[in-house]
Amino acid sequence: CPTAPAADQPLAKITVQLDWIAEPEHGGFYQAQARGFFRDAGLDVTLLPGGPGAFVMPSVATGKADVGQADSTNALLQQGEGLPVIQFAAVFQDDPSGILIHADSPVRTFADLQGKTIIARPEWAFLKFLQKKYALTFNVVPQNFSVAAFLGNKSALQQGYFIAEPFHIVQAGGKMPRFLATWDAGFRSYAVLVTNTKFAREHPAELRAFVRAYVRGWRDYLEGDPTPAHAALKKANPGNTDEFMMFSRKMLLDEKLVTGRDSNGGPQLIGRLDPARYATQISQLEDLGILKKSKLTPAQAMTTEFLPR
Amino acid sequence: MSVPPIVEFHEVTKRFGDGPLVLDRLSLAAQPGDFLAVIGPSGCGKSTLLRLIAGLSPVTAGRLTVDDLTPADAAAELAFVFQEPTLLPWLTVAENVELAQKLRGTPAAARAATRQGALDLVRLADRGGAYPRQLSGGQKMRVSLARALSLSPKILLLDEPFGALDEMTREHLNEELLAIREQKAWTAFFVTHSVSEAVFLSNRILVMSANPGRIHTEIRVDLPYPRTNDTRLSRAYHDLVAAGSRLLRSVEEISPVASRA
Amino acid sequence: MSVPPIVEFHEVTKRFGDGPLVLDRLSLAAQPGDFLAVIGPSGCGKSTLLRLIAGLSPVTAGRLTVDDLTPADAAAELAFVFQEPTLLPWLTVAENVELAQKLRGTPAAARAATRQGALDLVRLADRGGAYPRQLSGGQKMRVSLARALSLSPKILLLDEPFGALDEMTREHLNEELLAIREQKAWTAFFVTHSVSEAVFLSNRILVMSANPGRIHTEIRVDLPYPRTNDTRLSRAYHDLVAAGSRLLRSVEEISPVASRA
Amino acid sequence: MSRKFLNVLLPAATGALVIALWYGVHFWLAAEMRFLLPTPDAILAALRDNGDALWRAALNTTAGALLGFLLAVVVSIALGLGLSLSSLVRASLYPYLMILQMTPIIVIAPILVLWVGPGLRSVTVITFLICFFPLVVNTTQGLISTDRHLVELFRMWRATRGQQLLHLRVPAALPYFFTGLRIAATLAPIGALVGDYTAGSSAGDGGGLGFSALIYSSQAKYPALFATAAVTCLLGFIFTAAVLALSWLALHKWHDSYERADK
Amino acid sequence: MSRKFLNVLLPAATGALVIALWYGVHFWLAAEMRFLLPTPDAILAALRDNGDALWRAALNTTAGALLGFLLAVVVSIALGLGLSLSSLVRASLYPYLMILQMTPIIVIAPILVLWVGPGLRSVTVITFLICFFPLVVNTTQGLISTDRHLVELFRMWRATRGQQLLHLRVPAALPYFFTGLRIAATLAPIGALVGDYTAGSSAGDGGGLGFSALIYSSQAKYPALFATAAVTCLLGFIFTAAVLALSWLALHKWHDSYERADK
Ligand SMILES: Nc1ncnc2c1ncn2[C@@H]1O[C@H](COP(=O)(O)OP(=O)(O)OP(=O)(O)O)[C@@H](O)[C@H]1O
Ligand SMILES: Nc1ncnc2c1ncn2[C@@H]1O[C@H](COP(=O)(O)OP(=O)(O)OP(=O)(O)O)[C@@H](O)[C@H]1O
Ligand SMILES: [Mg+2]
Ligand SMILES: [Mg+2]
Repeated sequence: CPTAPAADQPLAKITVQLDWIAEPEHGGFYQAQARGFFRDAGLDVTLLPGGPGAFVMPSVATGKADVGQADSTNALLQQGEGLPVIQFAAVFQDDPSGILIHADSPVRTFADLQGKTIIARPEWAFLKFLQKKYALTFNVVPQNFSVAAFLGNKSALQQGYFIAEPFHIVQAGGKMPRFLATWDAGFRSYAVLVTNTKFAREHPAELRAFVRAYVRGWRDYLEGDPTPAHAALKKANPGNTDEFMMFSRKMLLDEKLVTGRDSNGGPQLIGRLDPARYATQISQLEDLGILKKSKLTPAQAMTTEFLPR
Repeated sequence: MSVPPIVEFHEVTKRFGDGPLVLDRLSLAAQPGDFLAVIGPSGCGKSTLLRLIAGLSPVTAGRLTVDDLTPADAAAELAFVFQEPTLLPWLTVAENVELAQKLRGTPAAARAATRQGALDLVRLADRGGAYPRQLSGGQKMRVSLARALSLSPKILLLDEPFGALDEMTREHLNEELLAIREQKAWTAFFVTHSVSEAVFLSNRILVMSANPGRIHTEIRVDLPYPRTNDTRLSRAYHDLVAAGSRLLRSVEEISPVASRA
Repeated sequence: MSVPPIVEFHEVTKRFGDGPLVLDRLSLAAQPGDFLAVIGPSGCGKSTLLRLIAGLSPVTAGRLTVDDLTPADAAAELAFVFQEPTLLPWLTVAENVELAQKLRGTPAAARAATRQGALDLVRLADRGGAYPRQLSGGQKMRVSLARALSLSPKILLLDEPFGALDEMTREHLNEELLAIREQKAWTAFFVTHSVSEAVFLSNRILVMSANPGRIHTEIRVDLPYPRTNDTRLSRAYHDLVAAGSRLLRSVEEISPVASRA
Repeated sequence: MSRKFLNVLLPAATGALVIALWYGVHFWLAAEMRFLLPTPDAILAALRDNGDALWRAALNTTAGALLGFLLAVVVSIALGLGLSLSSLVRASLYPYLMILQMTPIIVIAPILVLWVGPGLRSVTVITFLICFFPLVVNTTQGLISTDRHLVELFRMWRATRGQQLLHLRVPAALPYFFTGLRIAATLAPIGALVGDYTAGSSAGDGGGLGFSALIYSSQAKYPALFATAAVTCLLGFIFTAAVLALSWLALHKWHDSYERADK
Repeated sequence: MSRKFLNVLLPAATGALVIALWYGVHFWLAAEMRFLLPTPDAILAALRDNGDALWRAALNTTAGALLGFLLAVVVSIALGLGLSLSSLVRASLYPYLMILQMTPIIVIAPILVLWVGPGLRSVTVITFLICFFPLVVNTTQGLISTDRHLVELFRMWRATRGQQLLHLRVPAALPYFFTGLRIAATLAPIGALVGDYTAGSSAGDGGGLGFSALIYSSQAKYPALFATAAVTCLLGFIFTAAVLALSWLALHKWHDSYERADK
């Protein structure tokens, strides 16, 4: 149980740079904020919605934001370039980015991607991983945060955030797409929270309190009544309709993104990071040649220090 | 007269926008082969008169026919030497002279011959390769003239072509002009400030008065062509020049110059 | 002489780039108050001579001093009426005339008075509000002249200012010019093609020959100032005009015009 | 048919043609592709439905566009004046201006966002970066294209450099300058939009049109996306109309591009 | 000091100054910000290390930039000719050209990818869309700014419209046209880069400079990102040098902007 702050003690300020505009993927934050969990933990948390120009890692690295949301793969690559940032908690146990496939497409497995065109962010490391692991060649066309190209082409394959894009596709008159998940290929990227090393050094107590409140927020959002978060999300981004938010939340639950898909999954895993998985990820990225060999160890990349004991 | 006039003004009035009257009910008929000199005070409408004939500016009222058509429709071939030298700055002298013929599709060899002849005439045969900005003022005017002559036009409009030239070049060109006229039967309108030049060249002199522009008097010049240096020494010539000068002076006195200040 | 020359050419040579010689070792001294007329065939270098004095173009060899300094450094106030009217198209006639004084910081009231006087002089008082493109050729030249006169310069460079004007306006302006000269002691270089105009206005006439440009002869005009219409009727005047014309003719005959074709 | 009548008719006819063509293409498209090009009426409906949100976004973007545009004008005039001094100065500075123009926004954006902060300030700078180059190039070219006879006149009057600029080079450069201004007026709203979605912030005021475009695009709300584009265009038209009016005021009395046959 | 010497010295001095300033800013930045602005030597090193990849990317982008640029030139000339016909035509068409310029690429990109296919073709079209407007505006302005006396001359010669264009309006428009061309030459590489990262394709050899920029940016490889920008700039310099050479050839003999004091 969090220690109640003394009434006279000022709240510690923490600024969070989100990776995208406010959506249910940030449900943990908004529920914790709306229910006052952060405040209870003695924190005054500001949530900065993102977008394609959020520049989460540079913001955190330079201290413009104290905490940021990112995916662990990109975070590792940037840490490999020396950005003074450390990953300290999980948002999702597996990154929900995957490949969306039309319901009636003949593509069923990763091997079927051979020779195809995939609409995706060119910087997405998973693509390289697939090419190497399955000896595939395919063509990449940039994804511009839009499902138009997917909708307009019956044979399109597109990178998508599984908890959001399918909803828009269905809304626009498409069929619910299928999904090739990164984890099925053995590419286990987290969605994570990062902070800069200086902040981690100087504010361990606040970070610990922060993670606890955040985990509590997620749990409350997923297990309890999501209404407070949804009201706040709608306020931050009027594009969040109730249907959309319920859809996203359902996907989070169904795919056990927050609590973990593995056998050990469950509420106790919320926010947890596994150094062993990091070791695997680092060696995978080294094998792909996009992370320089022996530049980074799991201990440099992440810490479990701030996770609830 | 049996031959219809090639240029006919019938009560032609001209004003620019809502400005003052520039030409006031002007009537005039030029027969084919006429060499009309136009003299008159600065700003009386001489250039405007030529521009109307060329169809560069519409008449405000009245009727103006060229070759029995409106100036815009007239098929008569015109050449105009503007008061200010109007050369294409990106072409050399030779190219400037040849251009109009090139547009007509004259073959290169023929063009070159005509061009050479015209430049010889204005004594600029050696400057064919120069660009306009390398020429003196008088040289530019001479190029303009060469260009006009090389067109063998039916109607030649000359707006003070020799104003920027020294007397001798001027006389030389006057004589050349008349020599060409013996072969090509163009009709010429020739604006000048020199009464003697007007008398030497033309068979009719229009003396204009200003504000508004009107034809005050027409002087018939009955000196026989071809005219030579001897003409300049003749009694008749001198009398005409004297009469012209007197007329011009009287015209300027009646023209209310700068009266609306 | 005790007074130092205000403009002095010493063996001045001029060529453009690697073109032919334009001025060839030309020497000349103008005393303050001199009214020098420059006559000569088209292209002989008259405009170039004036441009050298104005410092618009550097001499190729020799020494040219204006007020004992190089033309570029000379503090002497110059006014130049270019051979082609050079008006700012975005200013009205009045604004064009006033501009140079405005740049000097003359107060508006004084400027307006000067401008009005100058425009009256060239008989364009009523066209102050017109834009240059609404003027006739002669009107534009007169505006240029008005602008130059309104500057009360120490040295006045006039490049055929009256070429585009009818005789009467021309004579009127000639007389005005001399009248002003009585009050303001400028030194004038006056390019003209009219020998009679040169004789009427100047105390010295430079007769130039061409290719390359040289001063062939200088004619002293010892007619007394002020000169009036009576001057034009005097014997001495006529003799000088006749002599000048003869000289000009001879000069043109020796000038190898278009010889390098 | 009177000229005045034609002056209204022809643009209207072209407009009608474009709209007809638009519908034509829409229905010519395979049914499942049609959503990509919503019909004008659908766009109008979206404009109405999202009126409030678009209005707020447009205000944000207008602020960025206007500030960036004005900054570009001021800086371009200053730079143009400097560059017009001599070909030496041009050779020395021009490459660096080009670099400024050619550096991709995605390279600059993080620096900008971290330095000047996201939102209006970054949007203004990005708009500036997108607008200024055509203006500088046109202004400079205008300033160095002055008629040499007029330049000589000023030299003879011993006009100071400043006077020569003010009274000669600047007015003579106006036709070029306004050409550049017309380009910049068109680039400003789109620049602000790009700025908004690379460095904008949805914090506080909910971002500008760039953010709206991004969100509508990601949510596949095409009519609303096109409505956003339409608002951007409208903004550009307003800017351009202002520039054209200024240009007319400055030039119609004397410049050949406004010359009409006399009547 | 001789003029020739200055001609080399001053640009070199400016270059040195810019580099010094660059280092200055780099080290003036708080240590944790420095990675955002890598030093020139770090960029050079990255250029060397990623030489092969950048070279391949540059070739791809060059193809798009060149094709888009040429397309823009051809289309702009055609449009400029059309627009110069009368103010009526301008009033009728100009707004639609503005719309083309102002519609955000993110609206157009999906349509483009579906219609013309991703990769070179889309990149070309996007480059074209980014380049063409300044060219059209400048070309048109040039074509309508012809000296009216020369126009009258041609009218009197009863020159056909085509002849008037070819022999009069076009040469007279060249100074404006080349001004537009210089802007377009600078926009072409950056346009191709934007095109690449919105509608490019990795087919064949892995995309162009836009892909590289995205990847380096997302991986925080800032020196490599700046190296990519440097390559883009280099491309722009090459384009511009070509344009300046052409402009010199076409204008130096007669246009006042190339006028020098005689000696
Ligand atoms: N910028 C220039 N470049 C090359 N040659 C030039 C230049 N300016 C003048 N010239 C040449 O120098 C010579 C003298 O020219 P200038 O203008 O002085 O003659 P001018 O005596 O004034 O003739 P005009 O009476 O015809 O005006 C001419 O042959 C002319 O072609
Ligand atoms: N485009 C125009 N707009 C308004 N007024 C004009 C225009 N063109 C000429 N004018 C006026 O019309 C009158 C006649 O001009 P025009 O050029 O015909 O005179 P001109 O007889 O040729 O004089 P000059 O001997 O000085 O050349 C002048 O008063 C002039 O100011
Ligand atoms: Mg006239
Ligand atoms: Mg001359």
